[in-house]
Amino acid sequence: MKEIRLHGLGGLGTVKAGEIIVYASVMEGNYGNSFPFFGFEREGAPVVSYVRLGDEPIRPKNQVYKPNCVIVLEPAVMNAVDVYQGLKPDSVLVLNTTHTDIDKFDIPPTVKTVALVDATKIAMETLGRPITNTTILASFAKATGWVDCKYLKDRISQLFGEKNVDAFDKGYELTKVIEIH
Amino acid sequence: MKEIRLHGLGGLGTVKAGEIIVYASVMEGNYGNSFPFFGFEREGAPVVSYVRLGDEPIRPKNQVYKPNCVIVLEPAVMNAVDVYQGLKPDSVLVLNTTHTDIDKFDIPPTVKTVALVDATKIAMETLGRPITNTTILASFAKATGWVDCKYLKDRISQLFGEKNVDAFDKGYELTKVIEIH
Amino acid sequence: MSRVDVLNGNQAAAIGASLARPGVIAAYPITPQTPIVEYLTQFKVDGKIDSAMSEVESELSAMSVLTGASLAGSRTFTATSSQGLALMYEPYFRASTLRLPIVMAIVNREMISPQTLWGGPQDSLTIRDAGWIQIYVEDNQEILDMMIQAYKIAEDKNVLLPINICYDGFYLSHMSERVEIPAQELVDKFLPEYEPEHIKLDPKKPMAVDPLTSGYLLMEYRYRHLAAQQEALKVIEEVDKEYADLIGRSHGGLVEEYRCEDADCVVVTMGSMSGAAKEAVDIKREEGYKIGLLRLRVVRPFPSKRISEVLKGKNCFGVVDRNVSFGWNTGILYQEVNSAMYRHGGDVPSVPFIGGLGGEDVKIEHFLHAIEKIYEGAADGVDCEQTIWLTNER
Amino acid sequence: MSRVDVLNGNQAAAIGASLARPGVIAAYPITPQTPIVEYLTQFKVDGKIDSAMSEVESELSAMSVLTGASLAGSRTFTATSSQGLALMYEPYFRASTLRLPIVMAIVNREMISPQTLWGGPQDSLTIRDAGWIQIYVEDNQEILDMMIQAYKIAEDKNVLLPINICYDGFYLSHMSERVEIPAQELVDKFLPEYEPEHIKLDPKKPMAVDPLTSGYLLMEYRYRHLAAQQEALKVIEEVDKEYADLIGRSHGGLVEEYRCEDADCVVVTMGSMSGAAKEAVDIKREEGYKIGLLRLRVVRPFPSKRISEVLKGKNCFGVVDRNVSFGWNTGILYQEVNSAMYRHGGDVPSVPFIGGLGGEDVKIEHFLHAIEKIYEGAADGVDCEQTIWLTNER
Amino acid sequence: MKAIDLVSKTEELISPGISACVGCNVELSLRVVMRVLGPNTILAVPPGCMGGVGVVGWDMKSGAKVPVFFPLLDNPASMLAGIKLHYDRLGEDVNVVAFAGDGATVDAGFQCLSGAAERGDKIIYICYDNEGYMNTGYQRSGSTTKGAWTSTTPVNKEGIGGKMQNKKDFPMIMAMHDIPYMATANPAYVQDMVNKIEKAKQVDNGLAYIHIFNPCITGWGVKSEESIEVARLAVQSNFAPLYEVENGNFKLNMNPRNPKPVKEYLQKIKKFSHLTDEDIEELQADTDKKWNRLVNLASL
Amino acid sequence: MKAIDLVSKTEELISPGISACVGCNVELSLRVVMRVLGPNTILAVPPGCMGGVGVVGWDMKSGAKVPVFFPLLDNPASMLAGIKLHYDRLGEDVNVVAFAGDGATVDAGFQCLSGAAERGDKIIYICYDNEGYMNTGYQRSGSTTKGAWTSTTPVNKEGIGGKMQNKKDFPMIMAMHDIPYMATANPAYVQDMVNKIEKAKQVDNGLAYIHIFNPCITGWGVKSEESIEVARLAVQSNFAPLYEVENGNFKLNMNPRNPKPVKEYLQKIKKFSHLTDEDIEELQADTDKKWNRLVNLASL
Amino acid sequence: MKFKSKYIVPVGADGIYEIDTGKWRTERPVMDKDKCIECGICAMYCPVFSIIKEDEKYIITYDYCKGCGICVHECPKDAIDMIPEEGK
Amino acid sequence: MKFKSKYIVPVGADGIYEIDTGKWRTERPVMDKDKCIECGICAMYCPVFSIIKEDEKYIITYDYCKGCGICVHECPKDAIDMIPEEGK
Ligand SMILES: Cc1ncc(C[n+]2csc(CCOP(=O)(O)OP(=O)(O)O)c2C)c(N)n1
Ligand SMILES: Cc1ncc(C[n+]2csc(CCOP(=O)(O)OP(=O)(O)O)c2C)c(N)n1
Ligand code: SF4
Ligand code: SF4
Ligand code: SF4
Ligand code: SF4
Repeated sequence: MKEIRLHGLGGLGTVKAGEIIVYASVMEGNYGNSFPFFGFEREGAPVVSYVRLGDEPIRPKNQVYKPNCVIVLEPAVMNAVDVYQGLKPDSVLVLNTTHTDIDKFDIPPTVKTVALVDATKIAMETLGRPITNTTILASFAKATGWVDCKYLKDRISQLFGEKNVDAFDKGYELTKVIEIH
Repeated sequence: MKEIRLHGLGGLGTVKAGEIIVYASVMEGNYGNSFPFFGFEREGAPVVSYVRLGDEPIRPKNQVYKPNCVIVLEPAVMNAVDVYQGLKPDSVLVLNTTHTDIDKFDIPPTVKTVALVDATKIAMETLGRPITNTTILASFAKATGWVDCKYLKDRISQLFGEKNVDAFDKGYELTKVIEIH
Repeated sequence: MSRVDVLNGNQAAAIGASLARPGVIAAYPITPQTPIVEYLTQFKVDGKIDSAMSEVESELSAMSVLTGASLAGSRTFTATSSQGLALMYEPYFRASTLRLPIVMAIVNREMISPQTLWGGPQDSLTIRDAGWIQIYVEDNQEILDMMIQAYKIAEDKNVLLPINICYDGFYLSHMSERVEIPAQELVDKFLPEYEPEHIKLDPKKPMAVDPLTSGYLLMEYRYRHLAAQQEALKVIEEVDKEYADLIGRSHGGLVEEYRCEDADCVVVTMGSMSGAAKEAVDIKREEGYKIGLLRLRVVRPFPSKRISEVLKGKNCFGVVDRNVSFGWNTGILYQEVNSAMYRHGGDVPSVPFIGGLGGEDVKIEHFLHAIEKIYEGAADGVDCEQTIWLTNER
Repeated sequence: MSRVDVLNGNQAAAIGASLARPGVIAAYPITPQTPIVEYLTQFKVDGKIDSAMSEVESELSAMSVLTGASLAGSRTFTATSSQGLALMYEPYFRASTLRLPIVMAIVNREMISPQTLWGGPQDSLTIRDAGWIQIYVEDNQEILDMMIQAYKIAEDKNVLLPINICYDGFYLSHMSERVEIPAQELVDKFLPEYEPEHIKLDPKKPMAVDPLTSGYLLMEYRYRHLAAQQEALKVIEEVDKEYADLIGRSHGGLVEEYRCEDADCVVVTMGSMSGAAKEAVDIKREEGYKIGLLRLRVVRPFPSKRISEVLKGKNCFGVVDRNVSFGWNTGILYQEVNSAMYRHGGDVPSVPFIGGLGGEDVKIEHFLHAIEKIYEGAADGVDCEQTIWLTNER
Repeated sequence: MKAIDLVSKTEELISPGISACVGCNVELSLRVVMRVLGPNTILAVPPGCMGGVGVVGWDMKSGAKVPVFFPLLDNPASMLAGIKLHYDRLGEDVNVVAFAGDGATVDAGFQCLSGAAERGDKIIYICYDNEGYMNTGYQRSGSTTKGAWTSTTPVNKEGIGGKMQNKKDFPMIMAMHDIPYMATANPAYVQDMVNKIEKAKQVDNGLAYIHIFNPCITGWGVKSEESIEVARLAVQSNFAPLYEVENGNFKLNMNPRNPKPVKEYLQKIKKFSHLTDEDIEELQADTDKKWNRLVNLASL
Repeated sequence: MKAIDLVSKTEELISPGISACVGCNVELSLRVVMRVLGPNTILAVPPGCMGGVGVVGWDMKSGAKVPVFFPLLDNPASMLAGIKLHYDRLGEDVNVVAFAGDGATVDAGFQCLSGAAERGDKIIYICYDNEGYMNTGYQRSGSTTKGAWTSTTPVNKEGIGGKMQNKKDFPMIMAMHDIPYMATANPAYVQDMVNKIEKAKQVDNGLAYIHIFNPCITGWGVKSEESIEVARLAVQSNFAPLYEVENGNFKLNMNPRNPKPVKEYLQKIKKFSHLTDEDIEELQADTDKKWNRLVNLASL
Repeated sequence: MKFKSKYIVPVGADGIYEIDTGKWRTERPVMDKDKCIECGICAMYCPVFSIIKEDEKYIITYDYCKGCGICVHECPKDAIDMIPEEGK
Repeated sequence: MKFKSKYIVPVGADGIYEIDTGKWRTERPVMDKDKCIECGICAMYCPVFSIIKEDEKYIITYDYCKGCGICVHECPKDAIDMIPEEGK
């Protein structure tokens, strides 16, 4: 079972992103679940969402405390929240950032793969709005290979239309995947 | 413990009569309880009320099924209801009736004492209304001697005023008590 | 000076409540509770009480007015029955979780449907898990005494919970009997003024009442609420003693035991029918049965330990419920007494009875029959699927 | 054709209900139930369902509209949570005593106060004695399947009772996962139209609904209601089998047993946290503990016999309650499971746990701890006064 | 339909023997209502006098020849809305009607009624306003007239007491709900009542509300034979005017040229016997003010 | 008090940082209300946006400097009545105030409010009418304008849908409760609002009710900077007139000589974007009719 | 349990529940057909619809008449009188 | 149980709960004091009362300003402008 935690801000589609990952997994004949953290604060406050993937039905409905992968949809969140918390050995980190280098980050030793993408820029260029979820899904797919891009794109197109599929494609292309040894 | 059942019609003060008996008993330092039968029909329908008296606290709060005494506040009730039901051996029957003779009645063998009084007439004469409860209480007192007239009259005067005390006195005087041997 | 009078149950409740000098009263009429409201408004216009009174438009509103008044710091009183209780359920639950020592008389009446007016504690028992203290009484003297004790229990600093004094509709509410009314001075001595410290809406000392709360704090408040309920087990007994010392009457605290000590079997009852049950016990005793009676007075907190102490080691017991637990095919009290016995390691066979619903009379004969059945259970064992219904064929 | 999708719990409920083709839907929004109402109104405007819908002004009204519609002969649906459920309590109780097969999803949310939005079945458990059938599910597939089964159970001629399908707010309502949606034709085959014969308001065949009723008749109707609840024990299992035969999924009927057969100790759970509990069981099994899990699915009727069959003969069991019984110092389910054991002559020590109130996460670690405690209880005996709280310190 | 023909040309749908008080004009109103509505009607009678006297029946018998039921005190309009939704969906036309006391209407069941009015539920809601909770023994309601004695607004030996607040102006409140039809009625004006019930029956785009002013002889202390006369005086004094509002347009149905003093009405009623002259003047002034507003609204 | 002096001469009693949406004019209204009422106030904020954004606080902290609490959605007026009874009995003067959404007021809590109004409970009840249940994600309320999209009156791809029924005319309904003071207000008219709050504060013989018309930028689809402008257009078009009723006497506070077409108001709002020309004409006609009635009432 | 009701829910469909309200009368209305102008006003106001029209004439049926006296009071021609009920 | 709350009931009396809403801004209002006539309209309409009066002059305090733009829109003299918030 893979566990994923997504960090975003309200309005970036953080929760939806998690659901799309699960959709892709399920369409491949696998399983998954996803849900937001149920907090109090709204608008403007950091949003967290959880995903579990597996090839058997997923039983726990708890929060994810030890993720195999963390996805950050908005660079600013990293100032407010410890996004690295609990990352498992050999885990994957997917960051929306203007940086192309991992030196700028305090990446914990348990992380094995880092994906960097300037998702905000891509979103602005493709969609005209800084909604980064569809872009960063591509980075996630590229970095982990846990789900099939075809299904991700299917769902993105169903939910948000073709422009977002473009954002996905561009995101996939421009994501830099770095393996840490 | 003495058990009493009162039969009347709505508006005759049947329930209040029971309470007054209890009051008298309690003022003498004894015990008692009384309550109406909790039925559905109202206005015009027969009313039944129960009393228990004793020199120790009364525990049962049930209906009275086997009375030591039955009081009938209105002759018409006798057509509608079997007022004799369950009368215990050596019991007392107090009837509001124009008759002065017990031959007209089908008095069960368990009855030992019968009190007859034309309470309606007395009430009409004294109060101007056919409210028979205060009159018949006198008959009850005279026939049974179970409670002290003084306390009955106290309460009657508190609740209804002096005219009703007159009705009581007249009732007492005109009640004919017949012992059956 | 204390005095003796003949009062019906509703008068006893109204007078008992008045003696506690509530600051705010709000109530809505419903049979068989209505006369309480009428007595209180009469007391008010006659200048006998100085409570603020509100004749609200529904029971939901009655409980809400009291919630507000109690939050502002008043001692409060209301009364209701059946559908009225059901209608106020939302603020009812909240009054307890805000820990407001509101006192409410419940004149127990069967729940509709079927459409009915008559007695039975189904109304309050069904919502016994809403955090209130619930005490069930047997006669009118106990009504009056417990109205006064209720405030003392509810306002105890270790309790601070709302409380119901419950009594059977008609069987007590409309029955008149001898009641001793303690003097106002005595009651004043027994019952100090209410001064809330834990929660209060007051511009002189602003606080937020019930802000949005995270789960882990919620768990703390629940924990404390449960602890307060357990604390009430003690306080109820203490207050009973204190009342007895000052005013001269005790009603037994958590439970009343009647001829239990040497009994080999016990019948468990509650409320006004216990009188008939005691008669039956006496009759059966004379026939040689060593039967005893346990009257449940306090349903919340449930005195499980106390109950198990009485029942442990007996040959059999039976519970006569004037209510049903729809999902258990027994009455509610039977189900709970069993649980108490399990928890406290009893191992006594038990027989469930149901009777007296919708105001049906539970007679001495019913109890005689029940006692027979309990002894049969002791001898032959109990069919654990079967409940015995005590009915009046017509 | 049946199809697979990723749905959150509320979508699953809305789709499940739609597949049953209700005639009348009325609901009022409340977190976390609100999306159900929104999905349904969207289905309606999109022409996917032809139900009559009413956007009422409160939950009291929602249940009242459904009571009317059901009395007229419609199949009906509503959904609510916590305060909404509390506000509709009066007509809620009556819907069952009128034997109306209304189906209502309850998206379980903690009761205020404290002011909260988050999950926990305190809302529905507190009023479990109001005559409804209550079923609690573990995941979104079960939500959808049980919405459909609910109608079949409720409308069974031997049952005719309203039913709640209850699921944890947020943990299920806002969690998305794989759900298989059966084809409409299959559902239509499974679920015939509703044709009430027992009670109906229809000028073509006039009758009085719920005339004023004497106590002895009331007792008859109560007796039949209790019998119908017992009947439901069978029907729930039958319907589960029928559904499995036709649509291919079973959820266990009255309870789900997980690795219980050879277990020496058992942890009892309910609802969405059961998944984490199963993980814990597996972990402990690997460590050599012969632990099993019993998931309660049906709380009303309470399957006491079935439960006792599973637990009898074990060394110890524990019950993890996501709710409290204020007057018992334990959770509600613990109290009831104990009662079941007593009635059916079990004699197994038991440990009460409370956790997850106000939406707190009940983690695998909590269950690992609980299992340890259960084994301690088996070894050293249980302190029957103490409840173990599973908290997340902060 | 002519009122005078009711007795000969319509069918009695209520049990002929119900235990309403001797001379109760609510009983009369209910019989008139049901005779006009006819058998294709589902009747809701919430807890209150009419339910209490047997209109819904007893044990296994019904008190009416139409489907009849007890809604809760607090939910008549919602239950009716549900029934109507069912029949509307099936395309079947049925009168779905509440006959409810002022307690059920103005107090405990108002929210449901207000909601149904706003949503346009196609029900007929008739309130019999006897100004109090009679079934439980005459307690005050929101609709009780200011000053009146009731068992929860008692009057002490010094004559002090009675209801402190104004009578809720419920017909006007309902009129402001923008329902297609709102009318007041009175048992002394049977023809007017018949007309209004017939109109309510025709409404097919929302809720029809009729408010009947029904002096309660028992609770108020009125002689049974004066039951109708007292009701009539309330209209003749403008205390309880007869008017209707169709699609927002106000119309007076009775415009007494020389209205009688309110005092004439009050004097017939025991519950007002403790009122002082000032009290009566105040009630007169209120009556005049409301009447003026009504005339003004009817002038639009 | 001059509106312009609010900022300099009054104290802020609400937490400066609450998570209301960017540009929310309800937040503005609440701050104005509390600045005028001052610290001797007990504030009830029922479930709804203002409660949700933190005005009652979080965990062990308060969202206001005055005593503040959550009543239930359905009982604000009754809880306030209880509080006021307590302080009145002690002879202490305190403003006891609800700041409640239209859902709490017009729908779920109406019965309690109507009861308190009838009984003359001396509370101040302020409704912020954002025409829907915003806290739960913008569902319809009784106060939603006819035709509006909401999440429970959705519009399908063909443009069909939206609320089917009229907006409940709540200010008028409250006016007909004969309370001593009823007024409408609007965040674009702060001075008028200040005056009305001051009047409400003075009322000592019953309930004072103020109905504030508050366009919800998030739910309705309004640009945040146009928050006030849209509110103003509602007044300028007579769609949401400013008036008050003191002891039964109606008075217009704003009588636009050339009212703008309602269309100008509607066009700024996304929830109306699917409306046809006929829909808009109907809303215009309704507006005109209601306005005429109001003018008429104010002429008395 | 022995069942008295044939229904499983509280419904009333075994005919009409009636109270013999005629028995309540202490006085009875008597019509003087000489004075009566057949206007029907008494019938319109009788709360129990106890006055019926037969062969174009109004007659009082006493089955349910409670003896309220409204017909007497409302009759414009004083054509009805109350007389004491026999045996009361 | 270890208690975090010092209260036995849910009350909030540990100071004021505040959100740092200033952080929400993506644009910030800037006042051109040359154009400003000190009418105070912006201050009156600011939903967070973030514009205050100091020494007879209106100034924008940014602590809680959410950047809604109402002040800009309502200013009769166009004296306020929105500019992008730094770092966003
Ligand atoms: C929730 C609830 N509260 C109280 C009652 C008790 N109750 C029954 S009838 C009634 C009075 C009804 O008054 P109204 O509607 O005016 O009818 P009336 O009795 O005057 O005919 C009341 C309060 C009830 N049935 N339900
Ligand atoms: C009895 C009950 N039902 C439902 C809810 C859920 N609920 C919370 S806030 C809200 C909407 C309130 O709407 P409104 O009063 O208009 O305030 P707004 O959210 O628009 O500010 C609802 C339905 C509740 N709290 N209580
Ligand atoms: S109490 Fe009044 S309304 Fe009720 S039946 Fe008697 S007269 Fe009619
Ligand atoms: S949703 Fe609307 S009313 Fe609620 S805070 Fe946002 S703008 Fe204000
Ligand atoms: S006395 Fe009354 S009931 Fe009898 S006929 Fe006349 S009006 Fe009818
Ligand atoms: S942008 Fe908005 S919040 Fe900021 S100062 Fe201007 S009006 Fe106030």
